[in-house]
Amino acid sequence: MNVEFLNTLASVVANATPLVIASIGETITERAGVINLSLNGSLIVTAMAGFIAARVISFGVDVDAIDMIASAEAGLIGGVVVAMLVGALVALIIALSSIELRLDQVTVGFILTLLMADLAQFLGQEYTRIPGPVVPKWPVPLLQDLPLLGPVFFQQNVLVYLSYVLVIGLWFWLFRTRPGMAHRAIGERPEAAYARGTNVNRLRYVYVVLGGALVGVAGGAYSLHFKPGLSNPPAMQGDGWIALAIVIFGGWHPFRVVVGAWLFAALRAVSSDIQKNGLAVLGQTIEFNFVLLNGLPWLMLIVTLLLVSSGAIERLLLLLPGPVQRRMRSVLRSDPPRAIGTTFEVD
Amino acid sequence: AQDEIIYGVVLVGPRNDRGWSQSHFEAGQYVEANNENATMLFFESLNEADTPEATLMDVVTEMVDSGAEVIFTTSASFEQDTNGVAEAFPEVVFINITGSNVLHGDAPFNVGNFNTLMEVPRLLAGCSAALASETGKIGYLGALIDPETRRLAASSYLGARHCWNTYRADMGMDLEFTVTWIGFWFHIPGFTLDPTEVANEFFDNGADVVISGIDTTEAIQVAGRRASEGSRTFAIPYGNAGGCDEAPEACLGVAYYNWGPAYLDVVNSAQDGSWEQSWDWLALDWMDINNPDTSTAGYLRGTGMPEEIAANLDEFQGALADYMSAQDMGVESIYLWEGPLNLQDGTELAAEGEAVPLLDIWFSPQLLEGMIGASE
Amino acid sequence: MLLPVLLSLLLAALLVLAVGREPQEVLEKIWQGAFRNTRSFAGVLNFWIPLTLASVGLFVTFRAGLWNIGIEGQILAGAIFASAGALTFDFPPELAPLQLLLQILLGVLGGMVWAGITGALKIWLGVNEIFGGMALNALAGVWGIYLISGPWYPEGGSAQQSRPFLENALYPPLSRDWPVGLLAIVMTAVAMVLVPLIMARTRWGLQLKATGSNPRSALLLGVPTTRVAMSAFLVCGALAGIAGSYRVMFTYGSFRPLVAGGIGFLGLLVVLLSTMKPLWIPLITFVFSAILAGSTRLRVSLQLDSSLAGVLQGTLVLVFILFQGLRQRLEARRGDQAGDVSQASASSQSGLTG
Amino acid sequence: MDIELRNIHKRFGTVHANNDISVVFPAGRITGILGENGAGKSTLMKILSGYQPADTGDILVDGNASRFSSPEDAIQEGIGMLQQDPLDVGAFTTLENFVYGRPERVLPDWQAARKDLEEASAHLGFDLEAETPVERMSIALRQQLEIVRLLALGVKALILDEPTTGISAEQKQTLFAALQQLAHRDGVIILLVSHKLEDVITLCDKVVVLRDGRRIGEEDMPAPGETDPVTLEKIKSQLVHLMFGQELGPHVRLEVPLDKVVLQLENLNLRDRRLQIENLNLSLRQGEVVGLAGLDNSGQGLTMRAICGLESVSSGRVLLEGEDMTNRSYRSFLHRGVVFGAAGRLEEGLIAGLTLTEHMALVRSGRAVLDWPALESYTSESLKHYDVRGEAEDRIEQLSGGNQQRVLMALLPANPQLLILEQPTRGLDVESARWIWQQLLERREGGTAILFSSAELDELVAYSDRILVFHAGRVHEVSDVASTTIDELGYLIGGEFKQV
Ligand SMILES: Nc1ncnc2c1ncn2[C@@H]1O[C@H](COP(=O)(O)OP(=O)(O)OP(=O)(O)O)[C@@H](O)[C@H]1O
Ligand SMILES: Nc1ncnc2c1ncn2[C@@H]1O[C@H](COP(=O)(O)OP(=O)(O)OP(=O)(O)O)[C@@H](O)[C@H]1O
Ligand SMILES: [Mg+2]
Ligand SMILES: [Mg+2]
Repeated sequence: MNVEFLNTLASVVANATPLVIASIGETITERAGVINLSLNGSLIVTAMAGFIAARVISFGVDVDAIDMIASAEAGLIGGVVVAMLVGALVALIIALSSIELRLDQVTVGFILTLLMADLAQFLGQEYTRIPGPVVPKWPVPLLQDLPLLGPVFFQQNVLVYLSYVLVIGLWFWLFRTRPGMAHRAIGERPEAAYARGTNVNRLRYVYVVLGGALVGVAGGAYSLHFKPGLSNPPAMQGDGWIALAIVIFGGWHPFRVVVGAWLFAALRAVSSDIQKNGLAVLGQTIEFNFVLLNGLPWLMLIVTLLLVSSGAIERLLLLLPGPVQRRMRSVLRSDPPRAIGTTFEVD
Repeated sequence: AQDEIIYGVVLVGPRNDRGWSQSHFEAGQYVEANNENATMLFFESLNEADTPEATLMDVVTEMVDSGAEVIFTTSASFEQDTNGVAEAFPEVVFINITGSNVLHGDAPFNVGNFNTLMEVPRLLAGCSAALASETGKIGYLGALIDPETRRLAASSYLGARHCWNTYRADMGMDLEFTVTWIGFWFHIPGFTLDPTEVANEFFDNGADVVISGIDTTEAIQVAGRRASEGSRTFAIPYGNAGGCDEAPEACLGVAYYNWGPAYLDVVNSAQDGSWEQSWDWLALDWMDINNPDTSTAGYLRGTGMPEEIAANLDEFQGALADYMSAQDMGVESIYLWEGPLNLQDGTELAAEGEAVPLLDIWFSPQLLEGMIGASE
Repeated sequence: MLLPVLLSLLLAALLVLAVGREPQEVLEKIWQGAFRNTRSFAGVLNFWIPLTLASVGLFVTFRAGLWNIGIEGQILAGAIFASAGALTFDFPPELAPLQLLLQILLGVLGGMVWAGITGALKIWLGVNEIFGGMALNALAGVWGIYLISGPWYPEGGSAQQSRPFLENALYPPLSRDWPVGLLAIVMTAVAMVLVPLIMARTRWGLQLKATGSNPRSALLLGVPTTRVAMSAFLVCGALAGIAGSYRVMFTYGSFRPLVAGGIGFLGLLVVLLSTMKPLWIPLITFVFSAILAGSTRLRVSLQLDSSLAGVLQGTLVLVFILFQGLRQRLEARRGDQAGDVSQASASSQSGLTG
Repeated sequence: MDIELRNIHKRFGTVHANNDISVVFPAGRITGILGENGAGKSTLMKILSGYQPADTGDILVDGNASRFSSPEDAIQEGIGMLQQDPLDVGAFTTLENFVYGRPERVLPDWQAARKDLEEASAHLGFDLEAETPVERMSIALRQQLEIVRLLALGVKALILDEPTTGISAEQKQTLFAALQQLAHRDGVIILLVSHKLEDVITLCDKVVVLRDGRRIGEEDMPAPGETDPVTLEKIKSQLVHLMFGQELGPHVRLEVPLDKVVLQLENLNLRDRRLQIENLNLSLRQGEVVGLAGLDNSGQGLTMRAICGLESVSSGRVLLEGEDMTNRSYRSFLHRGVVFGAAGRLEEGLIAGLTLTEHMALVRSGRAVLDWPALESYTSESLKHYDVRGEAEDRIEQLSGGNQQRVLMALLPANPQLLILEQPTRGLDVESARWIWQQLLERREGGTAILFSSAELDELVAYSDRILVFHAGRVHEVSDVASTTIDELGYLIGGEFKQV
């Protein structure tokens, strides 16, 4: 396998990282029965907040400053923290309006999507297109030397590793721990959770805010590494919607979610590769109009959702042998959490 | 003791995009700095997406209302509208950059166009890319495809090819010059390719220099990030003299515009009523290509440029200047837009020894033979 | 009703102060920018027309319980189709009205096609309209960029717009001092009066409401729910198509890939703000248009970023919606209806899977 | 332990759901709670099990007063309730449901839990399979799981709200056996809320009757095994009298002459996610009433919906008066006077947010432009006729369940060809159920054919001319209902077709 190809794979994994983190955050939220539709806006506004915080900490408020007043690490950590807080704050608005005010989550989420995007541009204008601290690459000792796996997965930065941890962690949490059961239960059947002594609405606050905080991390990941700095229009514009779709494609299961995210990132890589080399089918290469190629990811988005709604993915279950079926059930199940989008009240 | 003059600058992008729009904004500031009687009005991000509620007509109306006598409409996307607006305000002088209506003769009398020989800084950019490259692979981050973008990409290629063959023969391999078009002048997320990802791909696939042909600075960002991670990657931003600032250590140089002097001429001549319609392909100052008061475009070397290549670059630049300035500086003179040149499909553009006429360059129908990438 | 408006105006004022500007100065500039003279007023109307058309269309889809986020794409598709007409036809002057009509119809068709696809995906294939819509918005944009860079590339020009349309391909302006398409105003006025009337008085309107509230029950009560949902999409698409045609056939006079410019999204906010009371829609759209168009002057003289207007509108709607919720909760508290544990009340057509 | 309720009061707005109720539940006894719809049974039980607080009044457990602010509290005190629709999580497996809610560590000890589950269910003669997802299990099994779970939490008083609806005779026996064992051997207090007099009589030691929120009587039941029909009838009528303050005359079947064939099914094959039905044949005549028996999700629902175009038919034909209507849309059936009534009222059938007039307008007006005044008065008329307690401009969700059911009746066309009704009397008390059937039988005399499903075996036996019994997609026809006992039917439902 040649090095260019490994590089490309590594880039796909890297480019997918913010999507993974954001979709995992949204998965946490939706598993608790709440939709945070504001993802697109949240990502943009948290990217803005994270970058400005990091920039100000490392370089001071002067936007023309070129020498640091504090270490890049300090700036980066501060940036991620601020991004998390902002993401959590936006999510809190949704939690409050849904739990306390019984407002439609989709409505509030949509308004926030637009508002946050504009807010980010408004507050960020002075800080666009200026350099700031960038999350450095950090190859994992030992693991980085693994053949194939090493270069692709373990010669990345901490954010990428964080995404691995989140995926596996969330899976373990949801399907192996007792509080994880409560987490799923409040999204599936809050009444049952309540009957078992779970404080449904308090937990919903917790998970909505937590999910929002992760969306914040994703936003920070963009402006502090993957699409460094701020720009107008924001470079991650639209990814929030893709992340939301990935959650559905992922059947609210962390493993399927991460696959979905990598799929999209790969597709983007492919569509610009096709522009250069055309698409090789059975020997002869087909040339594509390079502009139309940019539509590919969006077609893909529709197709993946079709796969889910047509139950195609779930049908895989039937093909599998019994014991495997039982193992794979939670992965291939595509039903949304039953109580998603609903409010829960006692008396 | 001249009377006050107000002039307007209409930008298609944000004034701090570190590229095209910023260079025009700074040109406006240059005028204010050099003509104490002149005051600037400006309007940024005038495009259907950022300001759906305003057309060029609305903005110009407001500017004229506030007393503007000269208005610079700084994008080819304003070319058509500028004509209409100019008819509505015959007493105001309009300059559309980089239109060619005046050339075609279908512009009102009060419209002027100008452009500059960005092709030359591009030759230098291409050359330094070739000189700095260790892998012999150079990526060109293209915008949308039209004659302007084709001729700029082609110039970069000519510069690169020349310097590669002249100074890097020892490498013993052919230069690989690949163009990827993102689909528009800047990144419209979801509608165009993402320049950040395209730049990453160039580097992933072995390129070590990426030349930017778009309004914004993703190329230098990515190069800088990778350099900070220890890999040997460079970029050459485009448009604005400050282009390197986002990652100086990874910046070979920047091919930039310096519209200030031209703006000043127009404002002054409008002030004393001596302005006349013209379509100018503004010259550079061959003696001092980076002179802010005399050269309308330049190539500023970046702190990231390995000094060992400087000598070769100087030599090439000198030879170029010798030809362009049409006066003998005692060095051989080189003009790369010169036969034998073939278009990408093999048809001949210029035969052995003959130079390509400026207008043929201006309306470049295709990329050149030897470049990898789509011509339309 | 009034309180939230006042509060968000206060927020707006604070925001303006925060960026070091005088609120009432800003207000003045906006007012002058919008109502200084007939031409500036025409500028307001030129934005009001497409915004109102889109909002009225969205009122219909909301009635049917649909989140037609795809409206941006529908406006753009309308613009593309209308432009196709404008770039092909060239009828003799005496037939100019016919050409205009044809182009508008093409616009309508374009909007309907795009809405139809979203609808088909939603209704027959179970792809939630929010995501289908988002994807189709982007696809329309990609298509637009393709057209100007390929088939509609203006010879010798720059690939950022089609060649300008000929005189007879444009909505005729009312007069030199009133640069606004009379025909378009008439169509908008008709739509904003007729649509609410139809909603309230006809069986179709009732069936829409029924389908929107509970499609399964509606079906059992004899409502042709799929037909009804689809019709909602198509009506909205048609209106969006007219809006798109106006953008290219009057505002810009040539095709540009981003002509939709977020008008559709703004329309969604408008309808949310109207709390489904259709008579408010044209008023809200008028205020929004005045603020936006007026802010052009603001930006020339005071250099405020274009996003400010967006921030203000967003805050306004958010605060308003939150207040609404608060009021309802308080009323509910007063008329104390204790709920029952075993019935968690659904507050939204849950789930985004379809 | 034993439990005493003292002067319990509970108001919902104007409704006085529980009015000064005092009652004692001694250990080791099975007590039945009877009462018509809205009598206050569920409310009382929810108060006792911590789902709702009482306005005033005391709950004494072993003599000392306790207040429950949540079901959890109640369980702490040893009181647990089994809701009619068991409160479990469908996406969970049996084991997960069992573990969730136990005082476990963050990482549960799955092995131990599994052992407990299996032992407990064996102890009560249940057969629960740890790994099956609950959403694939029948009501009966889910009840068993819930009972096992509650007992494992140390519950000493078990409340069951209408547990015998929708389970087979066999499952009912298992359940009752388990309950008796729990009460009489383990000394658990059992409270049984039910509308089914037979069940109450056979299982309970005593019965408490509520009416309009008051406790109006208490009856001791005969020892289990009492079979003398006369005594049983006597007790029944006493209870009915207590519940409704009046006797209900016995329901007499009147035979209507069956006329031409309306509906014909020719070896119909149906399939959905869960089960498939093969070669279903049926012909239904005008005025004929056919009941569909079976546990929930055994195929009745699928069949009824497929017959009127709401589910797709994979092969075979559906003939309406000889015309092939296979896989036509529901509306085309509707145009031919075939109307489907679903079990859930506000979920399927009525539209929360719409007024009664708007409902009527939907079904009655064939005109494109609506004449609201006319519709308004028309609606008021029919509301009177069906004595619905509600105004034409009320929104449907403001009406009580019983009245919503009446509105559904009012929406039906005057004389439909065929009525397909899913559990038309679900959750209604004997009296309201009677009223509904009057309405239906009137139409039947007008020649309407009726196809209905029900979880109440006695209802099926009482009103059907023929019964189709569904079990896991297999269908068994019972042609002479008159000579079929409820028990026989119960076994058929359980799948023992051989026994008959
Ligand atoms: N749930 C229902 N119960 C009883 N009758 C119904 C019901 N729904 C519809 N009907 C009757 O069945 C017929 C079909 O309904 P509907 O009015 O939608 O058909 P329609 O008037 O032909 O409408 P369209 O013109 O759209 O076909 C009407 O006569 C209506 O009164
Ligand atoms: N959460 C509530 N909000 C308002 N009213 C309620 C609520 N719960 C019960 N009620 C009213 O209190 C009265 C008693 O209701 P309850 O459910 O206890 O009756 P029930 O005996 O269980 O009837 P059924 O046999 O139908 O279950 C009814 O009039 C009911 O409408
Ligand atoms: Mg109809
Ligand atoms: Mg009850």
